[in-house]
Amino acid sequence: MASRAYRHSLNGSLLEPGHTLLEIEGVVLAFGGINALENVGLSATQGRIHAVIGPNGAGKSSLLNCISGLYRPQRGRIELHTGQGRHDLATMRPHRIARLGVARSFQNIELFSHLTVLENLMLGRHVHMSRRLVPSMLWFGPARRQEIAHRELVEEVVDLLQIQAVRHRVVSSLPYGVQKRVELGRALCMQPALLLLDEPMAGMNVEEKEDMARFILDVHELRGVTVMLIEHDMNVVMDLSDRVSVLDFGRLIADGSPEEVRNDPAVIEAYLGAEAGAG
Amino acid sequence: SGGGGDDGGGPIKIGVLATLTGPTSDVGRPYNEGMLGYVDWVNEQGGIGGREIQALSDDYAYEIPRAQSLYKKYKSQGVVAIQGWGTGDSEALRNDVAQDELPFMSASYAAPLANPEESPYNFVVAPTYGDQMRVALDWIEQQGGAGTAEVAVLHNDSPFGEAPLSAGRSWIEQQGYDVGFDAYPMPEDAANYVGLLNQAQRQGAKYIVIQNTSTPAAQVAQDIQAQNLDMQIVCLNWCSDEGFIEAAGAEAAEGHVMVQPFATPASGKPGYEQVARFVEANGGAIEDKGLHYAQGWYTMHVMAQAIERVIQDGQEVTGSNIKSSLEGLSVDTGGVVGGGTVDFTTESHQGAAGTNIYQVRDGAMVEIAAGARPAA
Amino acid sequence: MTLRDRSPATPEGAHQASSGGDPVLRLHNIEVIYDRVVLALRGVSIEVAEGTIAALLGPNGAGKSTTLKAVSGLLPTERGEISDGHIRFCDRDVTHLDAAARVRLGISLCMEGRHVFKHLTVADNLAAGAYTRGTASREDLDLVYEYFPRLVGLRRRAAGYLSGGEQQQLVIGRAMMARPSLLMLDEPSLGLAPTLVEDIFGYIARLNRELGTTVLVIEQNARQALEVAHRGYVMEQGRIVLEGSAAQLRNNPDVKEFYLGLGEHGRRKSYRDVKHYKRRKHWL
Amino acid sequence: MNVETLTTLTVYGLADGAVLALAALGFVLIYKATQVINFAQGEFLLIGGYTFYAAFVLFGLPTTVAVLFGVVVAVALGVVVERFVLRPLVGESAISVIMVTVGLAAVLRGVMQLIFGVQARQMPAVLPAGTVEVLGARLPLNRLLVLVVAAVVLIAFALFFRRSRHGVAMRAVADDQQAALTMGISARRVFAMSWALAAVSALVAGVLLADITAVTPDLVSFGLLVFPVVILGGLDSVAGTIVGGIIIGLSEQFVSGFYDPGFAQIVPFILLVVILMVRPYGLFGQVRIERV
Amino acid sequence: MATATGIHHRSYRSELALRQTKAERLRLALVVLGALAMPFVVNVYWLSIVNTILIAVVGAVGLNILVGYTGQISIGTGGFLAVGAFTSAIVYERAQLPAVVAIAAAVLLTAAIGAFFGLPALRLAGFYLAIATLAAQVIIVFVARRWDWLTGGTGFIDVRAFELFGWEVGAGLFEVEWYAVLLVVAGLAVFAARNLFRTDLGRSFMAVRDQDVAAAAMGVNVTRTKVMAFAVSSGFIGLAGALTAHYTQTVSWERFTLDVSILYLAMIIVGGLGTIAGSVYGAAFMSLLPPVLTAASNAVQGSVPTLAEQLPALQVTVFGLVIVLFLIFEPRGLNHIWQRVKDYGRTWPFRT
Ligand SMILES: Nc1ncnc2c1ncn2[C@@H]1O[C@H](COP(=O)(O)OP(=O)(O)OP(=O)(O)O)[C@@H](O)[C@H]1O
Ligand SMILES: Nc1ncnc2c1ncn2[C@@H]1O[C@H](COP(=O)(O)OP(=O)(O)OP(=O)(O)O)[C@@H](O)[C@H]1O
Ligand SMILES: [Mg+2]
Ligand SMILES: [Mg+2]
Repeated sequence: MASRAYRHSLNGSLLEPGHTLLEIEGVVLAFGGINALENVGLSATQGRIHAVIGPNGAGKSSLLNCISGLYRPQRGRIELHTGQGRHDLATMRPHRIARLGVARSFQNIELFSHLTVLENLMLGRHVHMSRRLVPSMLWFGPARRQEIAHRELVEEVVDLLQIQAVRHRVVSSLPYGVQKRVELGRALCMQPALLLLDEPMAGMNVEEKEDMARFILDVHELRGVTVMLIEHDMNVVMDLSDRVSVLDFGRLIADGSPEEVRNDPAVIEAYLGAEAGAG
Repeated sequence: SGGGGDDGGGPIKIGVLATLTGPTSDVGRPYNEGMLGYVDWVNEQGGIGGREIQALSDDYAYEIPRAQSLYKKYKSQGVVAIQGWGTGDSEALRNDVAQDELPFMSASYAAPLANPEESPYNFVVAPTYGDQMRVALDWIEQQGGAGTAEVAVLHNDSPFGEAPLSAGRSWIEQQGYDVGFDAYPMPEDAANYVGLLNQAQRQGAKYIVIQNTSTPAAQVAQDIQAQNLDMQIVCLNWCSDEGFIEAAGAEAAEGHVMVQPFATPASGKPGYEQVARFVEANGGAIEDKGLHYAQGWYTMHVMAQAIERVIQDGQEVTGSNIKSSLEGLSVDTGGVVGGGTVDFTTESHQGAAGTNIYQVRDGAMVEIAAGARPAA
Repeated sequence: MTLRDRSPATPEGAHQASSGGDPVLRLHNIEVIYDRVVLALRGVSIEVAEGTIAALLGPNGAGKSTTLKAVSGLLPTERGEISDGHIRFCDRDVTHLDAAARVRLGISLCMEGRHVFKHLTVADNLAAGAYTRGTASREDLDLVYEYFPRLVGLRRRAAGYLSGGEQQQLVIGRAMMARPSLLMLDEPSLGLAPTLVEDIFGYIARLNRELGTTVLVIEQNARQALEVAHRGYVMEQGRIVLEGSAAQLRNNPDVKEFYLGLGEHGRRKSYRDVKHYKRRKHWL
Repeated sequence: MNVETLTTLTVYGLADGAVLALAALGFVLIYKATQVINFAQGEFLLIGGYTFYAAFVLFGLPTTVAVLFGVVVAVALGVVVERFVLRPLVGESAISVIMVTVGLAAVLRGVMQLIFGVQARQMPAVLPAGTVEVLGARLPLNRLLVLVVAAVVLIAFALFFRRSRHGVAMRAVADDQQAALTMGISARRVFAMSWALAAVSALVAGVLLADITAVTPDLVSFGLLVFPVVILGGLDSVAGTIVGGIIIGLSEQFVSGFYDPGFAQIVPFILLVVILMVRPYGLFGQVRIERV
Repeated sequence: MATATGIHHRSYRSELALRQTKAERLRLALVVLGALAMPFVVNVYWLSIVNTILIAVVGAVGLNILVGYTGQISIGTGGFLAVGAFTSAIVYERAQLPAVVAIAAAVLLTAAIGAFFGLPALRLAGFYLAIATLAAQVIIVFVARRWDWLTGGTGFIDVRAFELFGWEVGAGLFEVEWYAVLLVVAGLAVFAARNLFRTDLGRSFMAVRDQDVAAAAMGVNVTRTKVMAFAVSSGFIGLAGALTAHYTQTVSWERFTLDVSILYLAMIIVGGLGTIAGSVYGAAFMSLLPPVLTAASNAVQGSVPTLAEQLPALQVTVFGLVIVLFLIFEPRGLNHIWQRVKDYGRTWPFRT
C-alpha cells in the first residue's frame, strides 16, 4: 500500500513518503536479570502502519516505552527523522521526544482521570502552546487568545472521534471504550508525526473494534501520520498494517509484510498457534 | 483622654495573657489562677473605689502571635492595663503598649523590661533574672571557694531562657569570680537530659543553674540522680517551687537550691494570710496552689493599687494615668515579694531587689537566706 | 431468534452439560444502582447449571462486569447496590451476603484487569488465594503449577513485574487455590496473545471437566467463548437481550455480525472495509 | 571522650530508640495494611500512657490488670477509629486520608487534655529504679528493662506477621483491596486488626515512655519522631522500624551528648532528608511497582 | 446563555469566561459591595481578624496550587511563611529598602527555597515527599530560632510601620488601611491563581498530579512542572509571610510552627482541595473558628464556669473535629456545598 507524506506540525518540514521515519538498531533493555529487549532492530517508514506483535512479555510495550523515552535502553540506537535531521531518542527524556512529534496511547488507559475530556485533549496541545507564568496569571491577552485558538483544533478531534456529548465529563466517569477513544484523541491532538498505539482495541467487541479501526485509518490516510501499533487481534493486524514485526522473548523473530509474517513458521510456533496460523 | 483605654465609669477592664497550655503552662496556670483569684477577691470586697475589675483572660499558649492578636482584642475591648506572661511576648508587645499607653506587667523579669527608657510602659515587680543570676553566682562563689566551681547554665531555648546569661557572664568578670560559666539550651519535650549533663560533666560543672520551668528542671534532677552525678542544681525563679519537688520526687530533689524572690506558702509571711483565707473560702488550700499563685495574686495586687490611687486622686482611669500612679507607688506585700515592698520610680521599673534562697530538705523548701541582693 | 429469546435450554444444550445438574447459581431480576443514580442492571436473570460453563457477551458498558460483581458481593466497594431481585447460590439466598463470606461458600471471581497483588511474590499471591482454606496445601499448589508451569520459575518474582499473560495465569491459578465450586472470570483473554487465548480456554474447559467447577465467563472473544461454553447470554444496556445454548447463539445472525465479525455469507469482513466516514478535516 | 560516657549515651539512646521503634511499629502496621499514614500515632502513645496511669494510679489496679485494661482500651480505640473515621474515607485521595488522621490527632489530644489537663502527672515507677554498673558507667535499670520489653514485643509482632496467614492477608489488602475481597479476605477485619495492633504497640511504647519520664501531654511530641524513623527504615518494613528507631535514638543522644541538644532535635530530620536523597524508599522499604 | 436546561455558549470566548450567568455576575457585585462595606460594619477587633483571613487566603491559595492542583503534599507551609516573613522584614528593616522591594524579595526567595525543597519531589512519591517537607518545616524553624543574625539575638524582629510609595499605614486607622491593602493583594492573588488554571501551565500541573508518566509522554516536562509548582506555590506563601511580617510588625519563629502548616492544610481541606474559591472559604472558616469559639465560650461563661479553663483543650478538639467531620461528610469541602446550593438555585423550578 502506498505510504503518505506528512507536513510536520512542529517544524513545518515535509516528511516524504517511503522515507525511513524511525530507525531502531541493537536495542538492549534489561530489568534486573530479565532481558526485555535483546538486540532489537527495525525501522518504520513514513506514512505506513507498522504492527508489532508477539507473545505476552515479549517486550512489545517495552519497545514502545523505549521509543517514547519512558524506558531508557542500556544499549542501542533509536533514531527519529523529523525532516530537520535525525535525533537519537534512546538518551532523550520523554517530554523532549513528544516535542519531536511522537504521541502515544497506553496499554492500560492512562488518562488524566480528574480532568474533563476537553482538558485531556487540550493537554494534547501542550507541545504547541507557550506557558509563561505572568501572561498565564493575567489571562487577558496572549493567554486567552492561545486558549481559544487551540480549542478550535481540539474541537475538530472531538468531532472526528464523535465524543461531542461527553466533552465536559470527567474522564474517569466514562465507559472503558469511550476512555480508549479519548486517549486516542489526546494523542491525535498533538498532530504527531509518529503515533504509537499500545493495544488500542483490547477489551472491545467486533463492532467497537471496527470504529476504532476506522478512526486509525482516517488519521493515517488523511494526514499521513505514521502509526506503530501493538495488537493481539490478528484480524486487526492483518487488515490494517503495512508491515509487521514480531518479537519473542525480547528478540525480533520476524519482520515483513503481513502475509510473510503470517506464514512464518517461527511466528506460528511462538505466537499464532497452529489454528490461527492456518486460518 | 490620656490614651490607652476609655473610662466610662463601668468596670475597669484589664487584659490578661494566660498560658494554660504550651511549654510554660506548668507554672503559668497557678500564676493565672492567682491573678483571677485576686480579682475575684477585690470584687468581693466591693471593687476598687467602688468599681469592679473585669479581667479578660485568654490562653495564648506561650505563642507570641497569639499574644499579639489577643492584645489587639483587649485593646478593642477598652482595657486600661495588660497583665502579660512571658519574656517573648512582653518584649514583642513592648512597643505597642508604649504607643497605646497601656501599662504592662508580666511574669517576665528580663532586664530590658525594667528599664523605662527602653520600655516606658513595662513594670517588673520582682528582681530581674539578671539579679537572680547574680545572687545565684554569689551563693555558688561562697560555697566553693576559689577555683572549684564550674557552672553550667541549662536554660529554656527562648528569650526567657537566655535573659540572664549575659548578666551572669559580666557579673563573674566584674566580681573577679574564679567560676567557669557555660550555657546550654534545653530542648523542649526531651525524654532525658543525659546528653546535656554529659556535656556539663565534661565541663567539670558542679553547679547546674537552671533557667526554665519546674517540669524540665525536675527531669534534670532525676537524670542527675539516675546517674549518681555529683552536681547541685540552682534553680532560678521559675523552677524554684513545690512542683519541682513533686515532679522530681523528694529523693531526686533533695539538696538542690532555689533562688526565688517570692516567699513560699509555708514561710508564714503575713502577706499570705489574706490569700490563704480567700483560697480556703473557695474550698482549696494555699499549700496546693503553691507560690506561683501568690505571685500572680500580688502582681495583680500591685496593678490594682495603682488604679485605686488613680481613682482616689479623682483622675480618669486611663493607661497613662495608671503608669504615672505606678511610678511613685510603694506597695506592701506582707513579705511575699522580695524584700517585702514593691516600689517603682520614674527611673526604675524594677519593683523589688531582694530574693530568697531555699534548699530542698526532706522534700520541702527550706529558706537558707532571705532578701538576698547581688553583692555590692 | 428475536430480541428476547427465553426458550429453555434445548436438548442439545442439556446434552452438552457434562454433569448437567440443577442451577447452582440463579440470578432473579437483579437491578443494580451505582452512586444511587446510575442504573447499571435493569432486571437481569441468569441461571447457571451445576458443572456447566456459561458465557456472557455484550458491548462495553453493557453491565457484564456489574453482574459478576453483584454475584461476588463487590458492589459496595464501588458504591453500588442491588436494589431489586435476589441471587441464590446452592439454594441459599446470598443477595446481601458479605463478599468474604461468599468466597467461603465457594464463589470465586477473577476480576477484569488482572488484579494481581503487585508487591507480593507469585507464591504469596497463591497463598493469599488459599486464605479461606487456612494455609496453602501442597496439593493445591502442585495442581496450579501443573496447569501453569510457567509460574514455577517465577515463584519468587513480584507479581507486578510479570507480563500480562503471566499475570492472567496467576490470577486464574490464585482463584483455583480457593477450590471454588463456582468460578467467575471477567474477560480472561483480555490482551493475551492468540496462543494464550487458546490455552486459557483450554484451562477453563479442563477445570470444568476435571474438577467439575461451574464457570461463568465474560468474553469479548465470542468465538472461543462459545466454543467451550454450554450456554450463552448476551447483554446490552443492563438487560439480557439474548440467551440460549452456545450452538444457538453461534448461529444467531446478530451474534454473527457483532460478536463474531462475520459478514453476510459467513465470511469475516476486513477492518479496511468498514464504512468510511468521509470527514476530511483541514488539519488532518 | 571516655568509655563511660559512651556507654551511658548508648544505653539511653538505645532505650529511646526502642520506644521509638515500638511507636513506629504501629505506624508501619497501619501503613502496610491500609496504606494510611497515621499522624495520630503520637496521640496513641499519649492515650496509652494516660490509660495506664488512670488504671494504675487513679483506679489503683495492680500492674498486670492495669496493663490488660490498657490493652482493652487500646484495642477498642483502634477498632472505633478504623470504623468511624477511616472507613468512610476508603477510596478518597491520599491527602484526605492523611488529613483525617491529623484531625483525629487533634481530637484525641484535645479530649485527653479535657480529661487530664496539661499538668504533668507523677506515676510511681513500674520498672525498678536503681542502677547497675557496666564498664564503669552507671546505667539506670529502667532503661535496660525498656530495651528488653521493647525487644520482646517487637520480636513477637515480627513473628506473628512472618508466620501467620494474617501477614499475607494484610499485605494483600494493602495491595489491592478488591482483589483481596475476592480471596475471601475481609478487608474490614484486617483494617480493624491493624489499627488495634497499632494502638496496642503504642500503648506499650506510651507506658514505657511515661515510666521513664512522666505522664504529660508532651508524650505526643515523641510521635513526630516516628516519621524520621519510618522513613529511615522504610515505610512498610517491620525490621526497618527497629533499625530506624535505633539509629534515630542513638544519633539524637550522641549529638546532644557531644554537640548541642537543640540541634539533636533536628538531627533526625536531617538524616531523613539525606536518606531520601540516597534511598528514596528508605533502608528496607519496598519499591513501588508502577508500570505502564 | 443560561436556560433551564443548562448553560449554552455561542463562542469559545464566552465559554472560557469565569462568570457566565447573570446570577454569577450579581453575586460578584454583592461580594464587592460587601467587601467595601466591611470596615464600616465590623469593629476594629473583628476587622483585624478579617485582615488575618485575607493574609491566610493568599497562603491557602498558594498551598492549594501545590497540594490540590499538583498533588504534592506539603507540610512545610509554616517554614515557607517564615522565609517570606524574615526576608521581607530584614530587607525592609535592615537594608531600609522600600516595602515593595522587600516583598518582592520575599516572594522570590521563598519561591527559590520552595523549589529547592521541591527537588525531592522529582524522585519521591506521595507520603515520602510529605515527610521531606515536614523536615523542611522543622529545619527552617530551627534556623529561624537559632540563627542569631536573623533577629539580632532578641528572638524576633520589630518591623517599622508599613510604607508604600510614601504613604504610611498610620496608627489611627491601622486596621482599616491594612484592610484596603490586604483586600487588593488577596484579590489579585485569587485572580492570578484562577487564571493560572484555565491556561496550559495550570493544566500541566494537574496532568502531573493525575498521571505523570502520561504527562511526560504528552510533552510535559515533569521535572520543570513540579519545580515550577513548588516555586509558584511557595511564591504565594512567601507573599503571605511577608504580609504577616508587615502587618503584625514583629517577626518571630513562633508564628511559623508545624501547627501553622497543619492549619493551612486544614484550610484547603475544609475549603475544598483543588479549588481556588475553596481556599478562600477555608481560610475564612479556619481563621474564624478560634475567635468565634472564644466569643461563644465567653458568652456562656456565666453558666458554665469551668469553660474558660477548658477552652484551649476545647479549641483543639473542635479544630480536629471540624477536619474529621468535613472529610467524612463533605470531602470536597465548603466549595462543594456552595456549588450544590448554587445548582439548586440555578435549576429551580426544574428539579429532579
Ligand atoms: N518496569 C519493569 N520492571 C521490571 N520488569 C519489567 C518492567 N517492564 C517490563 N518488564 C518485563 O519485561 C518483559 C517485557 O514486558 P512488556 O510489558 O514489554 O511485554 P509485552 O510484550 O508488552 O507483553 P503484553 O502483551 O503482555 O503486554 C516482561 O518480562 C516484563 O516482566
Ligand atoms: N463504579 C461505578 N460507578 C458508577 N457507574 C459505574 C461503575 N461501574 C460501572 N458503572 C456503569 O455501569 C454500566 C455497566 O458497567 P460494566 O462495567 O458492568 O460494563 P461491562 O459490560 O463490564 O463493560 P466492559 O466491556 O467495558 O467491561 C456502565 O454504564 C458503567 O458506566
Ligand atoms: Mg504490553
Ligand atoms: Mg467489564
